[in-house]
Amino acid sequence: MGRRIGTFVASFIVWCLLAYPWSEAGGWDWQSIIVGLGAAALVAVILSDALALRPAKFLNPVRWFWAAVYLPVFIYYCIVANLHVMYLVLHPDLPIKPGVVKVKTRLVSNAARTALANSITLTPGTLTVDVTDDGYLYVHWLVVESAEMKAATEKIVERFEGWLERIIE
Amino acid sequence: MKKLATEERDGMSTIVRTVTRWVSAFIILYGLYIVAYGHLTPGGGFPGGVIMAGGFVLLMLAFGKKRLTALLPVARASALDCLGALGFWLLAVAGLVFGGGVFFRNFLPHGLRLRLWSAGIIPLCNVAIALKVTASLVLMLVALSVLRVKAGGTDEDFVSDIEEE
Amino acid sequence: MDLLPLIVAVPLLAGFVLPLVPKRAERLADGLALLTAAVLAALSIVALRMPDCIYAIGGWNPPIGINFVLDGASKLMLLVVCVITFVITLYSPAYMVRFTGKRKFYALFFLMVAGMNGVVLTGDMFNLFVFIEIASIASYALVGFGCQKEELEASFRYLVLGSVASSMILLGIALLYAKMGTVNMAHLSDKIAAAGGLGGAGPTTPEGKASALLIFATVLFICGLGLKAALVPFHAWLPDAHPSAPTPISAMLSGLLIKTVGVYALARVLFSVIGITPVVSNVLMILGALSMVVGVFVAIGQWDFKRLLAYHSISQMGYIVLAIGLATPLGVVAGLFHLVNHAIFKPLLFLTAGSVEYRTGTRQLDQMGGLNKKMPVTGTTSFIASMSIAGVPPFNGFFSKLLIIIACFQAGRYGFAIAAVVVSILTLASFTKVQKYAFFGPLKQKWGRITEVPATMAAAMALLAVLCLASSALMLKGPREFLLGNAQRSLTERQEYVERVLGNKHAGGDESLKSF
Amino acid sequence: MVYLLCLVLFLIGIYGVLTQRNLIKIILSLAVVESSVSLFLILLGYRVGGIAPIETAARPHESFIGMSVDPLPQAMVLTAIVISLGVLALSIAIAMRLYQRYGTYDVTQIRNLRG
Repeated sequence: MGRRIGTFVASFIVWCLLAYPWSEAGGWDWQSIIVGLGAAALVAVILSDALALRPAKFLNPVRWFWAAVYLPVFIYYCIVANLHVMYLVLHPDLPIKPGVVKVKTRLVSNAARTALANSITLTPGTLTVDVTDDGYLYVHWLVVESAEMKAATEKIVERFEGWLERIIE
Repeated sequence: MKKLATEERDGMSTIVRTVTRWVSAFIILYGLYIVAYGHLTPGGGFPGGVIMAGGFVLLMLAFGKKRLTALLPVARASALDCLGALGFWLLAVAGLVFGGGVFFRNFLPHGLRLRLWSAGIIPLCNVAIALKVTASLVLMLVALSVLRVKAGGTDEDFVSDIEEE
Repeated sequence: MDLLPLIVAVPLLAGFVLPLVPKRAERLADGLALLTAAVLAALSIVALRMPDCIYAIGGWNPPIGINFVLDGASKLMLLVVCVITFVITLYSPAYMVRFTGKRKFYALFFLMVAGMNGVVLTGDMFNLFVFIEIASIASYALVGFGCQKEELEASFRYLVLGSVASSMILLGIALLYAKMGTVNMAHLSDKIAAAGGLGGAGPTTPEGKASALLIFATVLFICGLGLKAALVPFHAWLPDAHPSAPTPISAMLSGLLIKTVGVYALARVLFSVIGITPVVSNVLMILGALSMVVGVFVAIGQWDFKRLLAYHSISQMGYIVLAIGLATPLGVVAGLFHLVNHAIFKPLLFLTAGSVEYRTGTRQLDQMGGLNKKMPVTGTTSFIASMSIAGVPPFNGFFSKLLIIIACFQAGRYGFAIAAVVVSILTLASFTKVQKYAFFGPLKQKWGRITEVPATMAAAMALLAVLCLASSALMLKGPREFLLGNAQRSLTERQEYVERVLGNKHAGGDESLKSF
Repeated sequence: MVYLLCLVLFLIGIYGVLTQRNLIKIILSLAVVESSVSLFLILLGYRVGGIAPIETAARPHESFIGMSVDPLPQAMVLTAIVISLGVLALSIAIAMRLYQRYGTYDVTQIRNLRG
């Protein structure tokens, strides 16, 4: 039931963003809101566990706080990685050493692993190729600094892992 | 990828599944929006229906066919398909009955310009078309993509999947 | 007036409702199908008695909205389509028991009928295309309905050629829209006439290229609709597709589909919209004569019963197109007469072939023999139909062929007239072979235990055989004037068509519509 | 000129239908033919610098009636696309069934019927 309510609420918010029922003709467009409630209910009925397996997590303000902190951190990593890739591209020798490394994550939930994989992919230079069910990630790395799993995990995974654990896990 | 093939489940990896779970609701919602606002903005029954069918097909690709048929059994999709067409037909004939004997007459009050409730029967037509398009596209893609065709196979391995009525 | 859209709406309803019938209740599906077909036949007879009129769908008047036009030609075609559909529906339930998914068969069947009725009624070029496609897609699926090797192959070939044809038709419509800025048939006709038509005989226009584009569009229509009608250079799909389909569908395809989406649409576009010129007329006649001759020559050598009939369809379509291509009043009357007759005897022949296949399981003529003794109704009706198609006097085929030959002589086309006579003799030879091998002669040992087909199938065949004789009455002046004469006038009198649809306010079209 | 390119596309599609041996490639050629016609039809309605014929609160329909692109071909193209979608789906289904029966997609080996 919690999942359904979560889906319903999220769908309704998205509907309001799509249809902006407050801007037409000055006031509130009640027709749109009523149809939106119906549509969100329909989506919630069709897809019971659409959004999150445990939507109650969304109600925890601590998680929101860490998410707000994580965003600038992630952007910082992203910019650093961008500059690094730029350096590699502009370097006359093109000092790249591409390869796929296997790393381990201690994150358990699917959502957290997905967020981790996406964070790794969004950072230039690293790209998640696959995730296995027992917590291993295959990452394509532009400059393989260490093919050994533990060292690679330190380099790639651990800078995100702690944050994501607090946010999603 | 080798790992994936040996796994005992159909569908794709964790990432695809999780992301699918995050977005599929919004895809279907967006389809509903396109249908509902079809008479005011670009869109309508067909594009909205295609988007919704896309949401269902994404579910099928990520989670496997069982998930989709649990959500929308083939027989029910087939019935919805007919019901959508029937609804459109009824709207057309309703013009004959209520609209002074003119087929497809827009007999409902037209409402205020640019509001959701306007344009008479056209939003209702859009809903009927969307139902038809969604159901038939889902059916079509289930039939085309999930069945495994064996060269020289018998009828049974082909038909068994779609004809579970 | 109010009943006109129902002629399209009722089969559509059947197409949507029949798949909803539970699988266990196939009897119910049969009953509903028969009921629908009966309602349609009744509607077509009611439509016959209505005055000529137009029907604006949704209340939008002609140049803007889609409209249905009921005139002589559409009345005639509606009558033919709906009555023959009823008879074939009567035949279907017993025949189709050996296929699975009878409800789906009916659904597709009635979608096809809806498409054909729409083609006959519509007064809008794009709508014409849509209805052609509805009928065609349903027929592609129906040809492959059995899902055996040959059926699928025929269906695929038919689908590929059919969709290329559809694309050509759509391209032609797009060209007309590009030049004239409208897709309403009457409005188009009016504008084309004002622009000088195909030959450029009228007042010269500022746009000198009008006729070049128009010629291109006409060629596209002749190719596209000729492909749908299986005229000879474009006939390759027909001998595969028609025999492969289940028998009721063979009968529908040969008897009705190639006529409505092929010949009728071609005649409507060329006569009512573009306007016929001597060149187009010659092209039609040559295509017709070619189909006539090639069809019958290939047919003679066939041993597969249904395949032989399919080649004869090409040949008989040739007669119809030849006669209509004459573009003289008598020619068009003769062509329409032959069209009606062919729509009666060709389904009958296919149904008898299906009955033979139903009991013996073979379509090869040389394996049959003496079936008259075991299947008297099938044998007799088949004999009547064979004599009709071969043009033997008391039956309807004789009169229409006679009219065609007279019309050819009257127009001074002696060569075509002689060809028609020769083809008729060859047809007789071919059907003598059919009768001799299949129904006469000694009964073969292995057919000792077969019996006559179920009563409904026999009834359908008997009904068509009666129609074969009854339609000879169209030769009499009264019925001929009522059915064929009106139809001919509504096709050839282009100005009347325009005035009927646009009212008297035409003359160049509205300025507001020219803005694009 | 652009219209001629549509015609070229049309002819390329026809060429593909006639010469290809693989069922799937024939179907793709068919799709090219259908798309070329749709493209032609949609180009007919285009006008240079035209705006979308959509009415909003800020732009009532009176204000763009002479400057918008022609919406009629758009409606027709949408219908044509739906139709070609149906044809495409049906053709792929038939091709799958043919593969099941014959074990090949090569038309030269699918030749039980005499032409």
